[in-house]
Amino acid sequence: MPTPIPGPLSGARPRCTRLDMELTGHPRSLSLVRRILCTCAPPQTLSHQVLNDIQLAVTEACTNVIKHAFHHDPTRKYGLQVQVTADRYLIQVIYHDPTFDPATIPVPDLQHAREGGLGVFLIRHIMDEVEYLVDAATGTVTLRMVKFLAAPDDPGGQGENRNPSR
Amino acid sequence: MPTPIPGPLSGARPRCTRLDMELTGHPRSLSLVRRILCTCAPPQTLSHQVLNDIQLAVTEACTNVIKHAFHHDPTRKYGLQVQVTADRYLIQVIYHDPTFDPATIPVPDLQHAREGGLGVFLIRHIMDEVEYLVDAATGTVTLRMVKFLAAPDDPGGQGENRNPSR
Amino acid sequence: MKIETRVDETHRTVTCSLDGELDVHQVKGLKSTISETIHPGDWTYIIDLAKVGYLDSSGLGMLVYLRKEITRQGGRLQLLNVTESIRNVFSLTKLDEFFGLK
Amino acid sequence: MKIETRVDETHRTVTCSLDGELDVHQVKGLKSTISETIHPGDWTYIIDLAKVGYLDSSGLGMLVYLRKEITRQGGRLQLLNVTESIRNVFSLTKLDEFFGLK
Ligand SMILES: Nc1ncnc2c1ncn2[C@@H]1O[C@H](COP(=O)(O)OP(=O)(O)O)[C@@H](O)[C@H]1O
Ligand SMILES: Nc1ncnc2c1ncn2[C@@H]1O[C@H](COP(=O)(O)OP(=O)(O)O)[C@@H](O)[C@H]1O
Repeated sequence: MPTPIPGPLSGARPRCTRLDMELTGHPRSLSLVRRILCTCAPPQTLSHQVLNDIQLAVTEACTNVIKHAFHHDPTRKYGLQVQVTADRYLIQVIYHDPTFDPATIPVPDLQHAREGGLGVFLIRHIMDEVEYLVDAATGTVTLRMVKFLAAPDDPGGQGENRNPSR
Repeated sequence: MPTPIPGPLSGARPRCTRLDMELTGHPRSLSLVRRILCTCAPPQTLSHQVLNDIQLAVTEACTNVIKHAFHHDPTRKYGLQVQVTADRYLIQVIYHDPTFDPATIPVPDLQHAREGGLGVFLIRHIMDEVEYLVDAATGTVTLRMVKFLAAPDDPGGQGENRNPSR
Repeated sequence: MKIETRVDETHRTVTCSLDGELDVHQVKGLKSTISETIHPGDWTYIIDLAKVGYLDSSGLGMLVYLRKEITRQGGRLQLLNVTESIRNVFSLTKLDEFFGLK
Repeated sequence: MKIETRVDETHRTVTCSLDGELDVHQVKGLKSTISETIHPGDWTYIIDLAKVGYLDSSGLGMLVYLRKEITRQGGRLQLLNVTESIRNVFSLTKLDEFFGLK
């Protein structure tokens, strides 16, 4: 029952084009992150649906940091970097986790409903580029995510990986 | 008719401890800046009144960039940096203005009500340290503002420069 | 997160209306709050998502847990008012079928 | 910024209730909107700030302008419901006296 994708975001212009912030691991920070992503959006090229998707992917990424890397310690801190241009939304989540090996993240079996294991799947599905960069020397992990945005005059979808059924 | 200063901000913990962002010169960005300052506040040591004051000082600073340095060109960009520790709120506003000379900013005559000229006065009154750093070679101006925060167990005012009449 | 629960003894239905954003922060408390309302037997639980503006894998995980738990106790779970922006999360994860949304 | 204007011909008062944040962004449009309601003669203009959560030097500048303009045309300006958080801005700039707030 797909309804039409809503039009571009209202609000005259992009307001924040580059952002680099340090957040505490309190899960309260997640709604803040979503609010901030709204303010970084280039309205001409971003539909509500794509912004929703990006908010989802980034929340999943930060949730994983809080759960798996910080083990719910709200005093630990992670970095969030956003860079927005007319055609690209780049987000990096940066944190310390010397034991992390991205190769071990399992692919979920969608045939059976389970209570977990869907976060990374959603990130990979939504974003056009997803990369975990691990600096073994320092234990710093950078999760780099890119979403390509359609040009304002491109009548087609939003980004390469756009699921046409939505 | 002073009413009591409200208690510390609700919300369990500081969420954002360091922030570095680039904003467009559209005046719409000002309310965003105020929202973001709330999220950077260390709640244990910051009363609503002090947060209000900081929001006011920073808005005045950004308004001046938009008006005097950018001449209302909404496509120009400026930087905002915030760093919060338990005892200190540091804000830097960074922009390009090769002609700016902070020594020329006049001190307002408060005896006569005028329609302008109060922004820098408010900044200086509210913040404990205010400095314009001008890099003549590049034309980069950094307005550096610091507000000292009272320790959580300090029953006295908020910051050194606290006006006792408030 | 606001939660409003109405119990209709006659029709054996429990309706939970949620208002807020279903992320890991909100799910924590909510899961046990809703779990406490589960009665054994042939009850229908309706979770009204009309005012849920955001739902992610943490929220999905909670709904999967509740559905399994309610089924185990002999009841059934229905989702009400799944808006377009959160419907997306169900279809991406193929959970729309599990929850009878298509 | 929302603005609601009520004109009472009998008592010759115009009440403007503002709702929003009075910074340079909002002041731009607001100044001319309110200016247009100024009638020459012995009118009282009441600006209700109950719902103004933020006011800075741009907002102050607009109020100073309006007070001067209204006085010039033979009327008077009164501020209503100056909340504590914005009262601060008036006292810092010594404009509380100008606006009859103390
Ligand atoms: N940032 C991370 N640090 C460490 N482990 C992670 C991280 N992100 C994901 N993982 C691992 O990948 C698994 C799958 O993650 P995800 O798909 O988000 O599901 P969930 O968090 O519900 O388990 C996790 O259970 C965890 O073992
Ligand atoms: N960032 C800036 N760049 C250039 N000039 C500035 C800047 N900030 C302040 N000024 C100068 O200082 C004066 C006083 O500023 P301010 O106290 O904020 O009042 P106003 O902006 O209402 O004139 C301005 O009129 C302007 O000439």
